[in-house]
Amino acid sequence: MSTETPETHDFNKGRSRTLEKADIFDYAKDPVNKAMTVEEKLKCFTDMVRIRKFEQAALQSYQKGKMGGFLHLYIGQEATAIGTTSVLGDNDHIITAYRDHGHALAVGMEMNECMAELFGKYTGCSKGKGGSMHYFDPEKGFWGGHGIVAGQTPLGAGLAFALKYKGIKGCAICYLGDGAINQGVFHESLNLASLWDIPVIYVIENNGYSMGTSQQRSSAFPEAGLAARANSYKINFDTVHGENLYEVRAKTNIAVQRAYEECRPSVLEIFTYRYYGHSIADANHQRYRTKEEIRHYQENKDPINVWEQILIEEGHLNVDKVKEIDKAAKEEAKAAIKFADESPFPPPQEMLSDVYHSVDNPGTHTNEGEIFFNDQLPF
Amino acid sequence: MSTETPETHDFNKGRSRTLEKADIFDYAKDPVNKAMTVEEKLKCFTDMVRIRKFEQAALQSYQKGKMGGFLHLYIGQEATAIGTTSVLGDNDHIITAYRDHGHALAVGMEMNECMAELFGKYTGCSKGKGGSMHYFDPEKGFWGGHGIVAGQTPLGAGLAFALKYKGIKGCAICYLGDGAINQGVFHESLNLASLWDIPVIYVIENNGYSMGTSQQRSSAFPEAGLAARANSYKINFDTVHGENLYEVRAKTNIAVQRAYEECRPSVLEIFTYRYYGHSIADANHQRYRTKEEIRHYQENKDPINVWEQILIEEGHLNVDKVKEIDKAAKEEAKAAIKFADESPFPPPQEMLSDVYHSVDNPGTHTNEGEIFFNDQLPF
Amino acid sequence: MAIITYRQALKDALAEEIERDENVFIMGEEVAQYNGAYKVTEGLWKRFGDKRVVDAPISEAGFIGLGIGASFLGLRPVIEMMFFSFVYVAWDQAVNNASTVRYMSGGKVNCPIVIRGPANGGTNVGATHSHTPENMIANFPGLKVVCPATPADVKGLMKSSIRDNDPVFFMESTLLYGNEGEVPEDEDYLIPLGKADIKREGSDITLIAHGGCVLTALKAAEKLKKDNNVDCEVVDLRSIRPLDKATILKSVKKTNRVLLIEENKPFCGIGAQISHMIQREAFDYLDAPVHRISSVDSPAIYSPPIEKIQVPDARLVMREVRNILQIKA
Amino acid sequence: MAIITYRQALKDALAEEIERDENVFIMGEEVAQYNGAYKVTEGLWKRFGDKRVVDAPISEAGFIGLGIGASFLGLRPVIEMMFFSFVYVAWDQAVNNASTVRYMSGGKVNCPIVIRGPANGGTNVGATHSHTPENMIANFPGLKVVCPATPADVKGLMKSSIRDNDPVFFMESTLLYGNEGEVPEDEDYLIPLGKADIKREGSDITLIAHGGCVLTALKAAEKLKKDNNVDCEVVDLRSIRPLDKATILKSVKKTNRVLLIEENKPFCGIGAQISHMIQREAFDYLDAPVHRISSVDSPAIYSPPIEKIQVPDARLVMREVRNILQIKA
Ligand SMILES: Cc1ncc(C[n+]2csc(CCOP(=O)(O)OP(=O)(O)O)c2C)c(N)n1
Ligand SMILES: Cc1ncc(C[n+]2csc(CCOP(=O)(O)OP(=O)(O)O)c2C)c(N)n1
Ligand SMILES: [Mg+2]
Ligand SMILES: [Mg+2]
Repeated sequence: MSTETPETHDFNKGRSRTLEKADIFDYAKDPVNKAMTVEEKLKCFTDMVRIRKFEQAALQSYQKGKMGGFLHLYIGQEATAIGTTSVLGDNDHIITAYRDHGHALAVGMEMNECMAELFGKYTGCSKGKGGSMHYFDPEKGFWGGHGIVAGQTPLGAGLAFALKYKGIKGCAICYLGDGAINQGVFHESLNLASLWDIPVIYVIENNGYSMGTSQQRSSAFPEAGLAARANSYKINFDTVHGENLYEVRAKTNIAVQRAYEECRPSVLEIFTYRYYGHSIADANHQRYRTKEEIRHYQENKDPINVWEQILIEEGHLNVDKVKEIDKAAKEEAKAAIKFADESPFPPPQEMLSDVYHSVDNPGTHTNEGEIFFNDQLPF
Repeated sequence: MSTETPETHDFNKGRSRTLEKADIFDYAKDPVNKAMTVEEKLKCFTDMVRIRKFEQAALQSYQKGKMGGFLHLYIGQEATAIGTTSVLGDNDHIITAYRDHGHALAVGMEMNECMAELFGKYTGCSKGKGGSMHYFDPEKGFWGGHGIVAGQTPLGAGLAFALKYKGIKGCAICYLGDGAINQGVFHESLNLASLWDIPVIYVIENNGYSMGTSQQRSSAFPEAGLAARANSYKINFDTVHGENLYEVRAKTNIAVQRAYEECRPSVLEIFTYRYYGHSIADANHQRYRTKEEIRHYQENKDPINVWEQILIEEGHLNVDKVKEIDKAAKEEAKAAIKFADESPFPPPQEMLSDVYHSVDNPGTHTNEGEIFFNDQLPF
Repeated sequence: MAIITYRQALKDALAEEIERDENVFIMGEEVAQYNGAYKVTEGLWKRFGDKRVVDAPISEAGFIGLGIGASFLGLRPVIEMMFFSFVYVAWDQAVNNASTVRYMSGGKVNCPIVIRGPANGGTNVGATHSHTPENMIANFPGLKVVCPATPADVKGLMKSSIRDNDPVFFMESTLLYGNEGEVPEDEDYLIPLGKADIKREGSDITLIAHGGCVLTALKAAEKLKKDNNVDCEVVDLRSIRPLDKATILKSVKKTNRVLLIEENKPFCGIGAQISHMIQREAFDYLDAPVHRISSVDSPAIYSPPIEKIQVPDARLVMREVRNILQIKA
Repeated sequence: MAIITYRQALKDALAEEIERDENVFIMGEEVAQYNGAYKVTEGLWKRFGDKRVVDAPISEAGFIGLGIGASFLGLRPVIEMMFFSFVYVAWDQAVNNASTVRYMSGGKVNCPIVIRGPANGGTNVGATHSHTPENMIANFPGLKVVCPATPADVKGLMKSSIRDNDPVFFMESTLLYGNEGEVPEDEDYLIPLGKADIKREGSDITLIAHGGCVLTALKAAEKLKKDNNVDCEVVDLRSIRPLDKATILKSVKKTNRVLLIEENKPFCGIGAQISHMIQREAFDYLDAPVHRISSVDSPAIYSPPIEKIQVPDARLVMREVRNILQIKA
């Protein structure tokens, strides 16, 4: 169960500095969790299952040659996306890196548009233009999906800056990986966020590795914890057991309230784990980590299992209900594959739309002249 | 005198967190200072005076229209360049930003070549190609003179990396300003330096302002001190009263020994002050700081005065000797102006040399074809 | 119409747009309390306060990225680069994020940001500070690039740029800031992006330039008229992307001879693109190959008298025009 | 001569130069223990150890800058960009520091660094990951740019690049890594930078390309021979800067017709520069304007079948050749 402190055989000794014992019952008693309805609790469960089934289906489709490029699976980390977004309100926004399917589904994007995007179809959330790494749904407060490591970190500060500028009580969560913290632009963003009191929350999803590199090999002073880099900027930070949805919610909520009430940034480091390789191309991920390590996480710290146990203990879930939810998610994913498969590819001319607002909305700009410089077109 | 703790009316309250009382007699007793010969002590004095006279002469020449572009004066900060470099050995290297005249003279570059560079002359240290911000003298271990704020910080790590790679016991000092610490690349450099045990010493010359911006307005958590950002990377750091040459030497020497013996980086924050504006273009520098503040530093914390007092108390210097040193430095600067004035400009064809090693050294590379793409040349 | 400087015209445009649209704000190093390194924003902080005129720490990647993110939610940041050379430390944010986000989101995200500042050599600040990256920026589909030469143009184009819903890189020149000219006072004085301006009509040869080189071309044209009775047509591109192909081709078809003048380094500079375009689309109208003057192909040299000739000057333009027209000097 | 892959040839070049010169080392993300994201460095860490094959954290500006600084003291770093697109986060270090330091020091400082990695689209990784910045890099005097297309070339050019005393940007393609070809085993097999290679002789038209587009051109040339009995000459530039102007002009003067093929985005792409140069220096030899094929002028699209035609393909090359030669398809 999830209550134990991280064992010494954890993948990353650097991060196993003593955390206070994570007591699920304590976090369950946190007001933000106590206020949860049964419906909400089940929705969290369902949504975590949906992420997993969506990605399992996507993986199968990839293996059948239905898509190209990268596919970075989120499986194992589901409680982070679901837990953090489940405490957000209508004026809050999120932005993340390329491992973005979980966040997309968490904010309510449909499996259909997400799967179609992977298939490169016109019905995809980005019309097939962005692909796996570049999902977007601004209407649901989801600003991508960004391929360059840490490239989203100042953008996240910018979203939060805009809220403050407009006098809107809200916040932006910007997710990044443990490897991303070594990019300079993240530090520039932290400095700006603190200096200017920007209501941004950086969530470091520490899954132990950046591709094949553990924190000890990429980050000086890993034993302090990665979130501790916030110290230099007088930003509040905390560490979170990512397998425990109650804990994720409780600690995210503290940061959200800090953003709302004090307009101050926060950094959360959420300990989590990815079961698959870095991406579909990372076939040899057992070179840098052991089977035992993977099994340890799957058996002891699986976010869906942990939440399932909690809800069973609380009497809101039983084995049959779990099966039902599983089955529904699987079918939803299957339907999404069918949808994606049957959708058309974008017409070739689509290559040249969505490049400029002024081109797509003639008459709304004072623009003339040539904007594209094709000597000839392939279509 | 320099022994007092920074007063509260210091320009920057953020940096006035309590420093231990700087006791000059303690630092005087530091082995590295006790080992100084009278000659060495006088040389430090003379060299500080030389920097000041050189720059005063340069300023006058600038006002007479003898040069163009920027001129960032170092006056007020002399003990940093002289103190830090005076403890270095033959295998050590330095690199700095655009405020580089002091460092250049400190490592032994001649006034003539330095002045000629300002005049854009062919006899300048960079043949008139670099200008004020871009002095170089690799033979003296001086690797520039860099115009982009913090751009030199990974280069400094690279110099030290090369020493370690080659098995040479040495270090590199990389100077940067208080404004430069907010550039991401500095943080990347700190992480690499610590992670890989690189013998680099970052010296933050904290003169209170980056152009017209104080630390409170540019750096989150200034009350922790800027050097404290080293904490995140488990790098040893210290703060230094920059007006006291003994203290600068003693604390630099600790960092140097750490580099030699442990191959570990250090960060030093040296409190100092520039008397002139940010550059020659910064005519309104009294908009962001008061006359009183400037006078306070000049009267109480002038590095040359402080050192003069010490040497007089130690019996190595007297008023006549000071006058003599002053006069010699003035004359040296005057001669440098004459030298610069009488030197030729580079011939126009020089525009195209020193771009590529392969062009300047035909036969040493396997290169063919066109490397320059001028449709026509102005000469 | 008032006679004001390029700097003043720019400032007026900024002030008017700040006044007009509460989403417009200016951000950059020393833009507020210091009044701007080149005084473009002088007085704006006093007038509009901290919210609309924001001093940023030296972290260009951070605050450009922040501006891009803020623009997603409808703000219209105008970011000052103290020198355009400094955009290189923020290159990924400026070109990769700003140019791709609309596309990768299938049109769901807009990025109405203006990044502005001087991009010129010739001021003896050395190689690190003298870059002219308009060619590189215009290489990115998704970005717009504007390079005004006169006070009137800088005003009308800045106002259009701020109101534009795409990312605009607005490239000025420290050497132009002090120049004076007539500028319309109309608060809706908008010059369309992508519209070139024929700054001088002529029939013997077309000189095409942008930014400071327009003035160099005009100076050479006057002198050529006087000395050689040559009538140069001077086309001021004003905007690099969009580009006014029609005006360029029309002029070339009239004069049948072209000299491109730019401060860009030659390899893949703006002139290369325009040269290709002209020979491709007006091949049969050309009486001579397209000629081109750029900065000398080396890093910017410091030495003041040498840098003077490293960038295009009127003398060189005249020499080259005579060369093309086969006139003995 | 052995038949090996492009990847293997590259690896052999790296291994031989590491062996030959103790100052050579490789640094980059996942290059050591992981064997390289694209397996170019596979086995090198095991063979040469931590000192010579260095895994770096994700901080490209930091470790490229570090490599540049280390090169000042005589080391010869070979820095891997996992994708060349990632050089944008290190742009100031890579282009500003590397290109200016020799000049600004009056020739006192050298920077013998190689920055290498794949720079290509066509692999469905989206706009952020598909940049081809060879044009921008070659814009900087002080830098060299090499773009090899074949296993033999990648070996000979990498060895020359590592031994070169100037900064070399060595741009590969993930789509070429698996291609096989004959490669000389000579440990001093050096191909000069700046020497183009005529990969196919022909008399009707000159196709000029670099990198992956060379293979596209060759494929189109074979098909055109078969279908239309057209003899295309295919010039593989191999190196962008230095550039083999003599070979280009010689071929153009022979065939009198040119088609440039590149994966660059069109505005100020490599083709623009070469087109300008050709019309400028061989104007009277041209029977038709210089034609050009580039990637379609939009950010790289993800959708696999659409991205396939966004980058130049043989079909389009054939269409354009027929168009130039006025052959009906
Ligand atoms: C600037 C940049 N450098 C390198 C990469 C290649 N890359 C993509 S993901 C990744 C690892 C990132 O690890 P982490 O931040 O821990 O996130 P995770 O993949 O574990 O979610 C790397 C090196 C990139 N996309 N961008
Ligand atoms: C990347 C970059 N941004 C901005 C500048 C312009 N600039 C030059 S010096 C300076 C202030 C730097 O202050 P600090 O680091 O404290 O050094 P100091 O001038 O006080 O020695 C600024 C903003 C620059 N040269 N490079
Ligand atoms: Mg990770
Ligand atoms: Mg300072």
